[in-house]
Amino acid sequence: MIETMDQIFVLLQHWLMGLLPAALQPVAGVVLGVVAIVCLFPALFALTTVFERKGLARIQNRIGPNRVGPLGILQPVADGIKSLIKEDIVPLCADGVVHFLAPLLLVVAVFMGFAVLPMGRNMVLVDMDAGLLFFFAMGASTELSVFMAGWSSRNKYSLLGAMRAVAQMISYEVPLLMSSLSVVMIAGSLSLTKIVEAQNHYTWGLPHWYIFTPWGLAGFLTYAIATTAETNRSPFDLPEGESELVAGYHTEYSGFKFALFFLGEYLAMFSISGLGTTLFLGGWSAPFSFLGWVPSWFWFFSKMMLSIFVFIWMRGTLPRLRQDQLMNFAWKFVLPLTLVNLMVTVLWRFLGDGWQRWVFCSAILIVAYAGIGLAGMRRGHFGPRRYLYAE
Amino acid sequence: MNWAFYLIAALTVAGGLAAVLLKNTVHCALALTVAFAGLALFFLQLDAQFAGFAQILVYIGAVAILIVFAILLTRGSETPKGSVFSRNWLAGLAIAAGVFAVLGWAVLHSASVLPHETAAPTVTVLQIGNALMGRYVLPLEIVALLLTAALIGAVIVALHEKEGSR
Amino acid sequence: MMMQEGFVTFQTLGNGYVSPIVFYLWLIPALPIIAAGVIALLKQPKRKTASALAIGSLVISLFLSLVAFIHVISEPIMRSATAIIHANATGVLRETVNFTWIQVGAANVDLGWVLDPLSAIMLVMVSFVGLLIFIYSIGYMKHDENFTRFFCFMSLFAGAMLGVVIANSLLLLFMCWELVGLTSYLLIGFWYQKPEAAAAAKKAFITTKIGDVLFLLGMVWLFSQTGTLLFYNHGAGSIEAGALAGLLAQPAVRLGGGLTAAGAIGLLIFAGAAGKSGQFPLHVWLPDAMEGPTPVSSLIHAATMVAAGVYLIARVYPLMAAGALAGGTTTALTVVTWVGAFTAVFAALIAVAQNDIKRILAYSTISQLGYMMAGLGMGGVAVGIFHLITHAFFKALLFLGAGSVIHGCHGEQDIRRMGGLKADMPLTFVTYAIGMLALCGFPLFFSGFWSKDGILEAASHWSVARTPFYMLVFGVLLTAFYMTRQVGYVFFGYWRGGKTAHESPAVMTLPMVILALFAMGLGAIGTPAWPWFRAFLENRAVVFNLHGFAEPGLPALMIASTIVVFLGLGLGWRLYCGQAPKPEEPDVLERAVPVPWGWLRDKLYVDELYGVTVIAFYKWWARVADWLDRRVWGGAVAAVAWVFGLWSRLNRFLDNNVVDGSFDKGCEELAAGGGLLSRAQNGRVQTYLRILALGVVVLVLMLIWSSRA
Amino acid sequence: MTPLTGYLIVAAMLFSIGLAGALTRRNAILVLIGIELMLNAANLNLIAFWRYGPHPEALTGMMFAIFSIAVAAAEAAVGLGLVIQIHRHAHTTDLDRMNRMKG
Repeated sequence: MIETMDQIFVLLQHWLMGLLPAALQPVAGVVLGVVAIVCLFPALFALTTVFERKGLARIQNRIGPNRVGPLGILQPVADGIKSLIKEDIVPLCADGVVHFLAPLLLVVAVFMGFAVLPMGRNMVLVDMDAGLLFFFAMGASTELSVFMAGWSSRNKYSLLGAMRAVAQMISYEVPLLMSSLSVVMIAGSLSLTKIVEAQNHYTWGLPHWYIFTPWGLAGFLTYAIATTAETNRSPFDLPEGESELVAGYHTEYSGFKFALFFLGEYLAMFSISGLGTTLFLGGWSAPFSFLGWVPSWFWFFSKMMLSIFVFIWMRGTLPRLRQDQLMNFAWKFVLPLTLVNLMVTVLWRFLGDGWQRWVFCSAILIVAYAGIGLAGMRRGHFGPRRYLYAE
Repeated sequence: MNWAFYLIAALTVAGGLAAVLLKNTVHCALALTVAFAGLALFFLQLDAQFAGFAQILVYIGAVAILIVFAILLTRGSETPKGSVFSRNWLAGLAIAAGVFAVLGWAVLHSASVLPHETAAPTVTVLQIGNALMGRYVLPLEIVALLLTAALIGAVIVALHEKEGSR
Repeated sequence: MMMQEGFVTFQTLGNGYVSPIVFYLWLIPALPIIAAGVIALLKQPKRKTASALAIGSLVISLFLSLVAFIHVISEPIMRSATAIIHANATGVLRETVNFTWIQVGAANVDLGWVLDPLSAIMLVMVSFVGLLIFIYSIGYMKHDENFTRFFCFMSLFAGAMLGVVIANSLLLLFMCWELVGLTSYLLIGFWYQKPEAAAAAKKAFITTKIGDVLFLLGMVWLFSQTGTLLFYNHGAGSIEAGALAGLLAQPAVRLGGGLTAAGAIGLLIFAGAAGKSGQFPLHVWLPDAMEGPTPVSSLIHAATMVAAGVYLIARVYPLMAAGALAGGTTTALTVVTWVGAFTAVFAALIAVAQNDIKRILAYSTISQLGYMMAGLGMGGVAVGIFHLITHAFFKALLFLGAGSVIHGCHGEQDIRRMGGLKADMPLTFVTYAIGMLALCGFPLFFSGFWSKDGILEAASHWSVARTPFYMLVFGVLLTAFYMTRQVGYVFFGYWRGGKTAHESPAVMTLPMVILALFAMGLGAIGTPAWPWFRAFLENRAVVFNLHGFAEPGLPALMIASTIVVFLGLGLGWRLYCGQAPKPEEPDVLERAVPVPWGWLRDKLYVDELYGVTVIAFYKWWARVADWLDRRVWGGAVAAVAWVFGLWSRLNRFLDNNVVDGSFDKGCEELAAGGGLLSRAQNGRVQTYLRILALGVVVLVLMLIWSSRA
Repeated sequence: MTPLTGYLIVAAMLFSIGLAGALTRRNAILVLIGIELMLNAANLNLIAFWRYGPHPEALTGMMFAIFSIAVAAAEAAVGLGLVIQIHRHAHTTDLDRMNRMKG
């Protein structure tokens, strides 16, 4: 029974495949998986929007949407209908083809990333040997669509927003990759399923998740920071800053294309949270060995939603940064820390199994965090802006 | 030689052609990314998964972005009024055609001695990693050095000199 | 890749277990080096942080060194309890940790560290003396604005020196050796605003590099012969029996004069050691190195770095001693002995006529290093290293005392402008006197006596010649004499300087007191009655036995050396104490024997000799090259130009008179051709690319055509 | 036509297209785009020869391609940096107008 619950989606897929002739089965399997992902995550997106609005409302001491359906739970349906029937406005001088392709490319690239995420035991669409690389390759493609959207709108705010977004995403992609690399070094594989397997062990009932190691914790912190910037979420949401850029690169989009951007943004959040869960939080493995009977997909999705909650929480709490602060933070704080963390991971790898590696690695990381942090806090670093490159 | 090959080849060549023929520079850059993507698909078809993903990550994720940044920074994003081709474009075209003729002729004439269909090699990322860290560790280090040097060099070259500092 | 296993190979005698202290021995040098790195990042005003980091790291290193030392002492007891000692009756407890650094083809370049009695005692000595001098430096460098930089360099030096000590690979040793040389350069030139300091730093660097080049040659030779640079590697190391047998068994490289390949490599390595340890003829840099701050002179140029050469010879002693002749000595060791003995007397002679307080000590250091080398050559590792250890303590003490005197006299270094300081600086005087007596070898209560006696005893038994013995005894006399002269000038008589002197702060005197205690007490571990030190190095049991004094010849030797010491002291006292001349007047001895005194005062003209030989040769060579450039090559160019000039003049003549009409036409043609050609050089990238592509086409066509033909 | 021939022909086409672009366009950035195409064509050749060569398990061609990708990234960075600097200096990216060595 436990086994069946755990594998219920896999069994379902196989049952459906069994209804088809043998020649079509492989194709059908893939199609089923794709359909599942394409249906599931937009649904999650819809749910998340209403949760976000209600959560933000709670933080701001309001009630939030409560008119459509019980407790406002049907609000996304209303939103969806609205965006579908709204007029699709394309600016007169916009570059039509590029303007049209940009949201599509974004959503497609983001959806591709889900293909390699293991969402439960045996629940991965393509178990790729270089899964992590694939994920990042797809993530890198989204930058281009953001640029396309901003440039093709022929609007200076859009263009500025796009440039900001691309610069920010490129800058934070480096620490994102670097902090993931330490996991790769320890797990010895780029395959996400293998990374989860490597964490699915227990000592005294506690899991071997990488977040429970000094380098894993440090890596997770930098990963989380980079993730927030990569998905343009608050406090790094300046590409969309309403007060400065009138919503940035998607200013000139309306109707369903705008909804696609919105969807793409949330899907990126899901996928990158899912990756973080896989890399550091043990993926679909249970947090205690005695909870092993709970289906694995449940753990994956609860961990992912927990990360989403943290995103919402941060959005409700933190103010927005300035562009130069953002760049300084990426190159002068996060990147050095990830580099230190890489070296610590090497040390961890070769120090053997004793207690020494805990002491050494923790000590080095604490010293590095404190040192770089103190140096960054120093007066003058976050002072008034100097226009170095503006003409 | 299946339909996938022809499809990808058509995509890639079309992307490449568009990249050199279109008037608007940004369109050229975007067409170039199409060609890059086609090449990545070729790499996947050739069982070089790692190289394919690296191609996407490096070319689409970094080089294409660099190119569009450079276009915007040099104010080249507007469609130019006059000719986009240089004065001697005919000579250039002739030479390029000559090169293609010679290369194609050479390839077709040596088709008989080229190796035929072989079994797909199974290359895991682990093997690539071991090769990179073992046999190819020296080139790897040199490339790392080169990239560092290029990073610093590009920053210095592109760094704006303040007026009067010279 | 074999990353999981076999990253580090553990090799120990015994049952293959590596005790943690050996495994973490690398921390001892690493900590000061890390501290140096952190200090380097600090800003200049962070004085407290810098000194605290440097001293803190060295305290931990000292603690670890002591743990290692106790480990080495206690291990034989444990081993004999478990009867493993019988399995290794040959000897010395030696634990190593080796690992492969790089792989070049089939050859591995290994690095590693070793813990044996030799490295253990050196670790304790270096970190302890270093720590005291670090503490002293807080006081001495108090007013210097580059305090932070000073501690950075010092810390780096301490780490590198400890690295030299624990290295189990000639390569690792060489790396640390060069690092030590670098810090020495940096610290000599610490006050680089002074031209003398900058020149001295360059001189030190270049002179020691001459030795290091030969060292490198020896190292390469050794690697080519044995395929490894590890000292000890479970029987496969380069100075263990197997490799040595291989080195000796090669008749092809058996050189003249009984010199084997092992000996020749040893001599090349000795050249490096001679450079670092200031042995004649490469000693010239050491006196000039006194331009650095006094704690530097004390730590680097008296106690540790210059002793590194001696340590190196002790480390590769099996190589030097391999294939001993009948008399128990080898050509290599004979050379070492002669160089050492000559340096000992030579430097002592010069020291007699110097007037700079630190220069006297510098020549004394050279002389004592000569003693150590001679001791190594004649008596083996224990004799030389014992003198190294005792010397480190009392010479560091003397330098610190000299620093205290200089500090007290407001930067004055000329002993003729001092005097009567025993009343102004009592604590400095007492500790300095102790150091001086230890250096002279004052009988019984001072460590120098016992260690120097060991060397003299070894010299008296030496099978090759008696001359070194007499040279060394003469050196003892000179040592006692010049030290008494210095003390007489500085502490006795009346004050001849300007501003009155003052005693130094406690942070400076305390290290001196501690060092003084060691300068006296350390002799107790190496007396003939209780030769604990030798036993420790050679891993033998030691018993207290008063009959040790009664060995044949020993009492007579001790009495003789005592007499010589007293003779020197008495002479010095008679001539200098209480009646030292005024600064303007000539020295007492100078009045008596002006001509030889002048030679000695001018350091026996070695620098001048180099000036007129080596340096002059290079200058001449540079001039020759310059002349060749100007005259020969330049002349050739001028000649060609002239010929062409002539030719063109002829042309003009012809043109003007004969072919004027057709010439204009030709000119136009030429101009057109040039214009045509210049199109190819129009600075357009695309043109170049076009030509390149055409070239490709042509090449491919040629390739196909040639393969068809 | 064997598969290898097909890939080689496509690579030759891409190379020639890139060359044509590099030879005929005015804009320096577009010349760089052409060069990138040529490099990519070479990469395709490397991978194709590796795949159909006698020793695919030796990974030589693959490694060559990976290093070539890395070097091309460096080349693009430096090249575009130069173009930007030239634009600052001469206010043009037109190669036909960039024929003087004197600033």
